[in-house]
Order: sequence, then C-alpha cells, then structure tokens
Amino acid sequence: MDRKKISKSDLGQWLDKIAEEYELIGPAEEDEVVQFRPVKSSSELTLDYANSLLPPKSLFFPPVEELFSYQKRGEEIKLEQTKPLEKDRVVVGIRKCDVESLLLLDKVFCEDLVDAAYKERRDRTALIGLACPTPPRAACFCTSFDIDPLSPEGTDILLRDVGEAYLVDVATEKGQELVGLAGKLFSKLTKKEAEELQPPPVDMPKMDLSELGEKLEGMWEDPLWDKLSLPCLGCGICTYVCPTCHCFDIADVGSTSDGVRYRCWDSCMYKDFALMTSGVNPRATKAERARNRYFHKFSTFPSRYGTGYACVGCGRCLVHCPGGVEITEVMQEILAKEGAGE
Amino acid sequence: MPKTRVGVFVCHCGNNIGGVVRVPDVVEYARTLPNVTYAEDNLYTCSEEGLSSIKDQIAKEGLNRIVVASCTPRTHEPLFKKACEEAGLNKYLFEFVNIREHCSWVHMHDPAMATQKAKELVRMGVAKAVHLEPQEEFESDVFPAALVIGGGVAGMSAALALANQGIQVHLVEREQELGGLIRGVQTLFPTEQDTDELLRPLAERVKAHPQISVFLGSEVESVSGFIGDFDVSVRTDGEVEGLRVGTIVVATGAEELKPVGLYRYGELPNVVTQLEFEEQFKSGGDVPRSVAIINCVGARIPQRTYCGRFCCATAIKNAIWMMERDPEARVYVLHRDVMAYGVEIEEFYQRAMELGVRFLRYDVESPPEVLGEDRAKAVKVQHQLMGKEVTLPVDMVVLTTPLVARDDNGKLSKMLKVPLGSEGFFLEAHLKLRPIEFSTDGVYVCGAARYPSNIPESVSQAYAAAAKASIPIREGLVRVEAITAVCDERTCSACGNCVEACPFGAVELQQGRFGRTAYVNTALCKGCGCCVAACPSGAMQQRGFSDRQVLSMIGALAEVMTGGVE
Amino acid sequence: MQDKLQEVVRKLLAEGAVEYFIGYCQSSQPHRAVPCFVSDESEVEKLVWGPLCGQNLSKYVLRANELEGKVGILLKGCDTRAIVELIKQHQIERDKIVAIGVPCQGQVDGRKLEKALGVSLEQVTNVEDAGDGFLVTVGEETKKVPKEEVLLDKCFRCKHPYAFPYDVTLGEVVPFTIEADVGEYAAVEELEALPIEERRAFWRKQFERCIRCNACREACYACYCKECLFDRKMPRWLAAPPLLSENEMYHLIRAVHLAGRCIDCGECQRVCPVNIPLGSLYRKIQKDVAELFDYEAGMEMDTVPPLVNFELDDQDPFL
Amino acid sequence: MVSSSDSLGNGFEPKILVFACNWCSYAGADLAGVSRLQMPPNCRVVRVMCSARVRPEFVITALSKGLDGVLVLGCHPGDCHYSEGNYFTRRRGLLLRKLLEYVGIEPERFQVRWVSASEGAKFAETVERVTEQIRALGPNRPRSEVLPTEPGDK
Repeated sequence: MDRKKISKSDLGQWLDKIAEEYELIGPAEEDEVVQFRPVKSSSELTLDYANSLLPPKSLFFPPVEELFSYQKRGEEIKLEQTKPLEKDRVVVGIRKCDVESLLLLDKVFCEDLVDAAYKERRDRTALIGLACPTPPRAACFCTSFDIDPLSPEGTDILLRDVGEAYLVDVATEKGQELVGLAGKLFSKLTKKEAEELQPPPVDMPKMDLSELGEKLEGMWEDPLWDKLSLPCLGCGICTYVCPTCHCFDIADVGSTSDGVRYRCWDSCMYKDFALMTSGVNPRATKAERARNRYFHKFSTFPSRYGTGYACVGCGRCLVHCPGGVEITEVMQEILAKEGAGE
Repeated sequence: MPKTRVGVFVCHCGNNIGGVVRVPDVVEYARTLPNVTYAEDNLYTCSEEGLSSIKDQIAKEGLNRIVVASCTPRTHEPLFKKACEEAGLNKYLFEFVNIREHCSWVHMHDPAMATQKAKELVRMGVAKAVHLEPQEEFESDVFPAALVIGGGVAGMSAALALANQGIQVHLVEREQELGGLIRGVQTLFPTEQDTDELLRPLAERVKAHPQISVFLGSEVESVSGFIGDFDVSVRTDGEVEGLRVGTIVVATGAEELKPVGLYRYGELPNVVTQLEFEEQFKSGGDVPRSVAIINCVGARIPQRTYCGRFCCATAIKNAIWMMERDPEARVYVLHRDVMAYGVEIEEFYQRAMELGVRFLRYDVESPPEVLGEDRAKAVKVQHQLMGKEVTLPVDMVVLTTPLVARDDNGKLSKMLKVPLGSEGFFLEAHLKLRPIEFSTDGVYVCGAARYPSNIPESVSQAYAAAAKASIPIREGLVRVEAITAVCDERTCSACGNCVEACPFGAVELQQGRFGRTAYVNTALCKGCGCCVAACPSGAMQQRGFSDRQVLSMIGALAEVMTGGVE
Repeated sequence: MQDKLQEVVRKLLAEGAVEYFIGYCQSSQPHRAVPCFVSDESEVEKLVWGPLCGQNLSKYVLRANELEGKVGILLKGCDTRAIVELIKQHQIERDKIVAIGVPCQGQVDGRKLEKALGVSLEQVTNVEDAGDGFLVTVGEETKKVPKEEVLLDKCFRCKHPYAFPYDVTLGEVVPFTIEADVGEYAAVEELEALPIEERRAFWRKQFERCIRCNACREACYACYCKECLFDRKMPRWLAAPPLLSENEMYHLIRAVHLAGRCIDCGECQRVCPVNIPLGSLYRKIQKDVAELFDYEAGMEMDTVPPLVNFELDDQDPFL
Repeated sequence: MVSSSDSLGNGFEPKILVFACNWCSYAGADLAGVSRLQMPPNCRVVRVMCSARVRPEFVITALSKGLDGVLVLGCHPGDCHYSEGNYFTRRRGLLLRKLLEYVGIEPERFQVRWVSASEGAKFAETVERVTEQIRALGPNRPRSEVLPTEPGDK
C-alpha cells in the first residue's frame, strides 16, 4: 500500500479536480443534518463530522428508486428501465463502519441473485474513506465487531487526519488513478514523518461478543423481547438509519396507462411489515418484531451469508431511537443471560 | 368474487346532450376504461327502450355495475335503480353521471371541451362504480301509537287529529289542567270569543276520547329509540311510566316574556304584562280608567330580534275590551309599528281606532318612560307625529311582550335529538318545505314551540303535524336508504369524534367484540357523513360515499392530468 | 426530588398498587434520560429526575389497557395535557393510572444545548438545574448556561391543567415561568410573514427530506388509532415511496388530525431524524384552533373537540 | 394533453374538483344547467349528501395529486338538510384554508362557498370566478411531479 500525505488546504483542490470527471459525493450539512449527497464543489462538504444521519448505503440502495416506468398509449406500450449512472462516482468521507456495511450488503445484493442496479452503483463508485475522529462518538462500538476504524480495507483511499494534513493510504488502482488526477498535491512521507505522523488510536469500549449469537439462539421465548417492546414506539428509525438493514418494498404507483414501479425502504419494525393478504400477521406485536430484528442481525444474517454479525457498531440506532432503546444494552442483556444457548 | 363488469349507458337526451357533447366519442372512450365491458348510447336512456336495454345488457353481458351518463340524479335516479333491480341487480350498484345539467347545458358553445369533460365525468363515475357494493335497506316496524308532548291548543288538536284516525295517543301535559298558555287569556282576538268557549269543549273531547290517554301534571323524562319504536318515560307525581310509540309530536308551546327591568316592571305593582292584565281582570275587578299599553317590549331588540307576531293584536284586543267596558276610558297604545296583518286584524285595528284607542308611535331610540314613585302615575313619551314629548297620566301600564321559548326546551331537544334555533325555539327541518318536521325522522313540531303562533296557526300546524305523524304508523314500516354510516369495529379506536359530530345522536360508543368501539344506529342515521369525515382513522364509512369511492373519483380525475389518458 | 420519587415508587411497587412504573432513567449516553419501566423494587434506584426529562411519556400509559392492574407514571405538568386528552378521547380510564406529579423547572433541548456549547452533545456528561440556568459539565469543565438559551420551546409557554388530579405529587406542580421575549407563536408568525412562494419553497424543502420513518406519528400521544389512515390498504391513501407529493400529504393530513389534539409536547420534532421543524407545523394548527375556535387541547376534561363542534356565530368568510 | 389546454390550443386550463351537497349546491348546479348559464368547463362535480362528508383529507389528497383547485359547496348555514352539517364544513374550511396557505398553497385553490338550490346563478358565478382565479395562478404543482396514481384503486 502506498502512503502519501496531502495538506488540508490542498484537499479541496484535489476533490474539485475529481468533481470535474466524476460525480463527487460526500457528507454535507443542510438544516443541521449531515447527509451524503452529490456536490458540485468541495466547499459544500462537511468533513468535520461524526457520521451522517442516513448511512451511505443510500447511495447504493436508495430510499426510493424507480425500477421501471411504463406508458400505454392506445395499443402501444413503452417500458423504461432504471437509467444507468450518468457518470462514475466518487464518495468521499465515508467511515469505516459504513464501508463494512457495504461489504455486508454486497453479500445480499451481489451474490446468488445479483441486483443489477446495486451492483452497477457499487462497481462504478470509488470510496475515499475518512478515518474516525478521536475521541469517536460516545455511541460508537465498531471495535466490538473487530472492525478497525483506521483500516483502509474496503476503500480505494483512506484519509487520516493528522492535524495540518491527511495521511493518504492508497489501497487500490482506482485509488492511484484518483490521486493521479492531482498528483502534485500529494507528497511522499519523509522517514521522520512516517514514524511521527500517526493519527491517534481510536479508543472505544470493546465488548466481547463471541457468545452473542449462540446465546441468542436459546432466547426465542425470552421475556427480554417483551421488555424491549415497552419503550419501543414502533417507528422505523432504527432500521432506516441502520447501514446494514436492507428490507425494501416494491410499490407500483400508477394507473392503467402510466406508472412507475418503485423500490423503497421498508422497516421490519412496522406493524404491517409481515402482514399477509389473508389478514394473518406473524409478527403482530412489538415484542415479536424486536426479536426478529435482533435475531436477524446476530443470527439469521450471519448463518445465511456466512458472515459476522450484521451490525457494524455505528451507533446510529442508539442515538436516534425516540424510545431510548440501545442496541448495546440489548447485547449486554443477551450476553448476561445465564445458561442461554447451552 | 365475480369479475367487475361495468356497463356504461350514455344518453343523448334527444338533442339536449347529443347536440353539444359528441356522445359516440364518449361511448368509445368509456369502452377503454378499466373494468368497463360494455358501453352504448341511447337517444333517451330513460325511455322504455333505454331501460329495457339496461336490463337486457345486465343479463346478456353479465354486467354487475351500471353507470348511466345523462341528466341529474335528482330526477331519474329511482327510475334507473328500479331497472337494475328488475334485472336482478342490487340497485346500489348503480352510479349516475350528470352530463346534461353539469355539462352540455352549461358549455353549449364549446363542444370539444364539453365532450372532454363528459369523458372525464364518465371516467370518475366508472371509477366510483367499480367500488360500489350491494346494500340492503334497513327496515323496521312502526309501533302504532303516538306521543303528543304538550296539552295546549296545538297539542290537543294534534292528539284529536291522530286519535280520530284510530291511532292510540298519549298526551302529556305538565300542568294539572289541559289548555296551555291561553288558559289565562280571557278572550280571543279578533272574534272576542270567551276563551273558555273554545278551550272547554276541546279539552272535554280530548279527555273523553277512547284513543287518547291524558297524563296531567306529567313530564317526559327520557326518550330513546327511533322512528317507529321510541321508548318514552313519563313521570307523574314521582311515578314513572314507560310508553312505546312510533312517532312524537312536540307541542310544548312557549311562555310570555316577563320583562323584568324594563319599564319598571317588577318594581311598580301597576306595571303588568298583557297576560297578567287579563288574568287580573278576567275574574272581574275594577278596570282602570287610564291605561298605557307599551308594545314591542323586549322584542325586536338586539338581544331578541324577532317580532312576537300577534302581540299587536293582543294589545288591540285588550284596548278594545277596555274601551267597550268604559267608553270614557283613556287607552293609549304606544307602538313601534302595528302588525295588524290579514283582513280580520286590520279591521280589528280600525275598530280600535274608531272606539277611541289612541295609537302613539314611539322611537326605539327614545323609548317611553314610566313615571311615579310607588305606582306608575304617568308615561312620558316622545310623540313621533307631533314631534314633541308628551306625558300621559295613567292608572296602569300594560306591557306587550312576545312569547319566548321555554327554558327547558334544551332538555327536550337533547332527549329528542332535534335542534333549537338561536332564540331557543324548536327548529324545523326546512323553513319552507318541511315546516313541521324535524330532520330527525318520526318527530314533528307544531304551535308556539316552533315560534309564536296564534290559535288558527297552531291548530293548522297541529293538523299538519298529526297528518305527518300518522304516515309512518299507517305504513307500518320504515325504510332507511342504504347510505348510512357503518363503523369497522375492528379498526375503530373509540375516540368519540363521530359521536360528537352526529347531528342525530345515531352514534354511540359501545362495548363489543372488539372492545369499546363506535356503533351506528342505522334507524337514526340520516346518511349525512358528518361522522365519516370526523373519523381520523377511516374506520367510519358511509355506504355509497365511502373514502374508497370518493378517492377513486379524485384519482380518476388526477390521472387525466398525467397525460396518459386523453 | 429524585429520592422522593424513588421512595414513592418503591412504596407503590411494594403495595402492589401498580404493575410497573414509567419514568426516566439515565441512558448509556450521559447527555440524555430515556424512558424506563420499573416493575421491581430493585430497579427503582435507576429512576432519575432532572432537566433532561423533556420527553412526554404519556403514550406509554396506553399499555395499561392490556393489564389487570394499573401503571404508575411520572408526569410533568405539560404531560398531563396528553393524559387529559387520552381520557377525554376514551383511550384510558383515569383509574388505570397512578399519576405522580413532578414540579418542573424547565427542560433542556438537546439541539439548542449543542448549539449553545458549540460542542457535540455527546460530550456533555451532566446537566443540573440551577435556577435561572443549567449547570452543564463537558469534560472537566462545568459552566452555567442561561435557561432561555437552551429550554425546549414548549417550556417558554408552560401551561397545564392546573387542577389535574394527580395521585401523588413530589411538590407543588405549577406552570414554570421565565422572563423571555418569546412570543406565544413566534416561529409560526415568522413563517406567516413570508411571501407565499417562500413558504411553499420552505415546506417543500422540509417535506422533500422526510424519509417517512413514521417516528413523528409513533411518538405522538394522539396517534393511538388501531389502524392509521395511512396504513390502510383499501383504500390506500399514500403511495409507499417517500416522494414529495406523498410526504406533503402525510404531514398535512397529520396536521389536520391533530387539530384540537396537539398539546405542544414537542415529541414529533424531537424524534424527527431529519430535523423537520414539525413544531412549526403543529403550532400553526394550535394557533388557528385557538384563534378561530377558542380551544386549547388538554386543558379541560369536558370540552368538545373543535372540529366536531361549532358555534352558530363562527366566522363565515364563505358567503 | 387535452386536459391542460383549452380547445383553442395552449394556455393553462386548471382542473378543479368540486364537492357539492346533494340538497342545496348540487341542486343549485342543476338549476344553473336548467337556466343554461354558460360557464368555464374546468370543474368536475362530485356529489356528496352533505358538505360535511368532505373530509379535509380529500382536499389535501386532491391537491397533492396535482389537481389545481378544490371547491366545496354546501347549503347556507342554518339551511343544512341535516341541520348542522355545514357548520362542521365551515370550521374545517376555516382551519384547512389557513393550513394550506401556511404551507404555501394559495388560498384560492381551496374554497368553500354556500350555494342554495335556488342559486343557480351563484353557482355559475362561483365556478367562473374560481376558475379565473386559479387559471391566473397557474398549475398547482409541476405536471412532472404528478404521480399517475389512482389512490382509491389500490
């Protein structure tokens, strides 16, 4: 891996160079909300941020997307598929937890059945990661999932804040290409710098989650779910802000003559999520829905896709839950169960 | 479920529609609409030929929704519904589209737009028709008895009119005697007949009638149920009796305004109201020699804007009475306007003047003033014609006040679920077209309970109310059009908005299979939809006007704007 | 106060007077208190009371309908307005609740505090009431922040049904007052003063951002419908995708449904993850309901909701 | 798209939804027809039994779905066939008008009027005036934003 540095004052210039050739996307603040969105210029970006409200999964698996549209005029029927991306994209400022989540989502959308739209977006998007600030958010717990917030893995380039400059770890060829767009802005590290310029380690409490999935297995009938259903209001915030949640709904909006098939996010926390046409609802209670969510994260998903837990410790759900439900507490409770899973 | 098959019949109405709207185009268009399996045009859809075509196509094409695009539903809807019924299709699966009054007749100079509009209206009608559902009308028996509340002239007349048709009548009077307000009146204008001559035989006939049971000293304590089957509790001396009746006539009358605070009434002993004057002298007694009658006391003022209607006649009557007793008497009538309407009362007015009653007009801005310390001694008034202030020495002042609504009308109106107007009188369903009915079925009103009315008016209203009240009893059956509200008990949360919004008290919260939910009493529901619009969750719906049906019409129209359809 | 609260709750649980008690406890994040459900005496010590308890817990009492016994709940004065409405709207019987009244000296708005401090809220480790301000600890440092800078909007117009029948009070519960130059409907009036195109643009921007996570609805005490209009399948009022027109419809219909119900608790705005100023929408409804119909939700037990009531002399611009 | 242009060609022609109560306003509209009062062809009347059946959600939906205006017609206060329905209409109208205006929807796009069965001329004038007002405002929302949806039909 190639390590360079770029001064903070030059970063914008580089990104603007990128923006000339690519669609540049990054965290930008508007109405006090930081979201990933396309920007025309680097000046719109907010790189000094904790994390975005919606995870950048939205760039690959958008909250609403048109799958196709149809038009019927007389006997003539016209179908139009989702438009491919106009330009290749570069996402700057993505955090490691979110990068990990994309690796998990890739399992869902790019293995077995390949979701062409998702895959196209993934293939045509380069990721410039931004290592986490110190100290990290109080809600962060990615290290509990053995995620190294300073690792460039999964990105093309990783930026690390070292005060006046960023260390630039170029991990892929694509990354090299991007650096090459404004090569003169980057400098090699001197030996001294290579030794001294170290971003501070990211410290956060780490939980031992090795027994989590196993313990959970025995907890299908546990009173914990009922207890969780007390504060839960039944909204969908936790799933919407979750970088690994990927449930969606297909909605046909239209008439006999014109219409669009949309795919939009759905939430397993909604009471009618599992409702069947017959009127039967296999997850009619909040307790059942809460149980489903945790089982999915820590048991179903890992065994289905052969991965680790489907949580990356970004802490978004914990911060935004209006009822104050904290996934870390839930995990602690599961781990504290005596004898469960044995 | 069978496939939805909509048949559309577009009427030329001779040249009325066809002369403007390109009817064949509309038919062509209708054929392209979702769920439409048949469409045709008719010269007159309402003709024998058109109607039999509807019936034939129901059979032949297996149509299960019929849309007729022609004139206003207000005239021919029953006709088309009947045709559907005759062809074995539930008549509530019919939808009317108005392309005449609302289209061809009002866009006569723009055939292209009129045609376009007709198409869109048909599109909306079809969209709604798809969601129509067969309905059954609510029917219930009518219990063959009537309740008349109030034993005055109106109440007694109504009771007799009903009883004479062989209908069992319960007459409830709060006083110990029949007769009502005019028991205190000595003579009646303009005949100057002694009140007893009218009242006594009427009361005797009522009491003697085998079909009438009279409750004296009694009050209605509660009413529940609906047209055809009301349960009424009547309290007499602490005893409560339950009655079952099919219809109810309200004839509770009104009372004379006691004008406390006006013209020193209540302060001076010889300042009295007309009724008090009559009560005082009916039994005899010295008639005062000099009397000022002040009219419009407490009437036609901002707090009480209405005219008492016959108080002028009452004043004239009593003035004449005094003058005839004592031609030397000095009787002044201080008035604002003299309401002596009709031939008889005008003549009556003339006679008063001939007898020497002095009519003085006063201005509401400078009303008369009653002078005197312990007793009224004189009345000072700005004489409008003479343009100067005059002081009339008097032995007595008689105040002419209007009838006012009884205080406890509110209680009765709640019990019966019928409205009161702003002055507290009972409010009829329609001033002109339904003057003695309430919009609550099976309840009727007559006499001064509705507004100040004189005896001939009270009696004719009583007969009208009795006639109306007898119709359901004669028919023996009431049927409610199936456009009533229904509550989906599974999804109702019992917030109670519907209960508050219902003008007829037809919705209640009840404990049922799904916990506490709203419940619509179909017999009381009039199908206005107030409750439906007030229901936030959509649990309350109106048959024939459901959210789904109305939304589909909105959607059908909005759809036109997306350009996909013509 | 906190000790007294714990003492009362301990007693309620010991006597079996309630099945559980709804209060606040400290979150793992020190800058906030979260709802807490205590059914065992051993958990009572978790209960806290302080200036981070702005959340309206009232909606949680509805669960009592499923219980044999009662639930206890800690209620600020403003929260009781929700209880008044829930009782009025037949959602709960008064005797299913053991209501503990707590005197409140104003609650902190996290977003405002963040702004006032200029640091992320997560760095706040403690907030304490100190009369006219709050003592806020960030790291090692504790400083006093004036109340008018960081109070929840609703605290500036604190009012509650004065005679709400609490079962127990932890002190005299009276409306909190603060000297501050904030108009009753300042935020609404500011928007009202804009030209209509700017208002449209403003709200379009807000509604465009909505992800329709339904948090505003689920957090709202008044959204207790067994089946929400928006969740109905026949007819379906809203298309599922959170497109602008649908979002607009969602928020406007919600606003209409809350006319005469909204008690200004601020939960919708608090929970909105995308910071839509929902308070400004619902304040508008409250303002109009007050001005047009002289009605205020949650203040009286026996008034008729404004949209299912009328006066013969209501304004009539429709002639 | 015929619907958004007049028969002469281009100018913007609004699409207006009208709710009329069965007893007064629908009859008033009929009378306008019987009297052959000519009026612009932009309104589409939906008959309801009482104006109070018109839930505000219908108005909001219609405007969200792209219709250019909604007109609710009922009996004059005091004349309601159901005695008090239109008093509810009046309150809803008062509130909704202000709400819509607040979010930037011109008040002309949602109007309430009392039209009795005898007021055919008033019906025609109302249609004329409301159409003109809305025509002057232009489309309620860009046509491209209008979802091709039939909300009742899903």
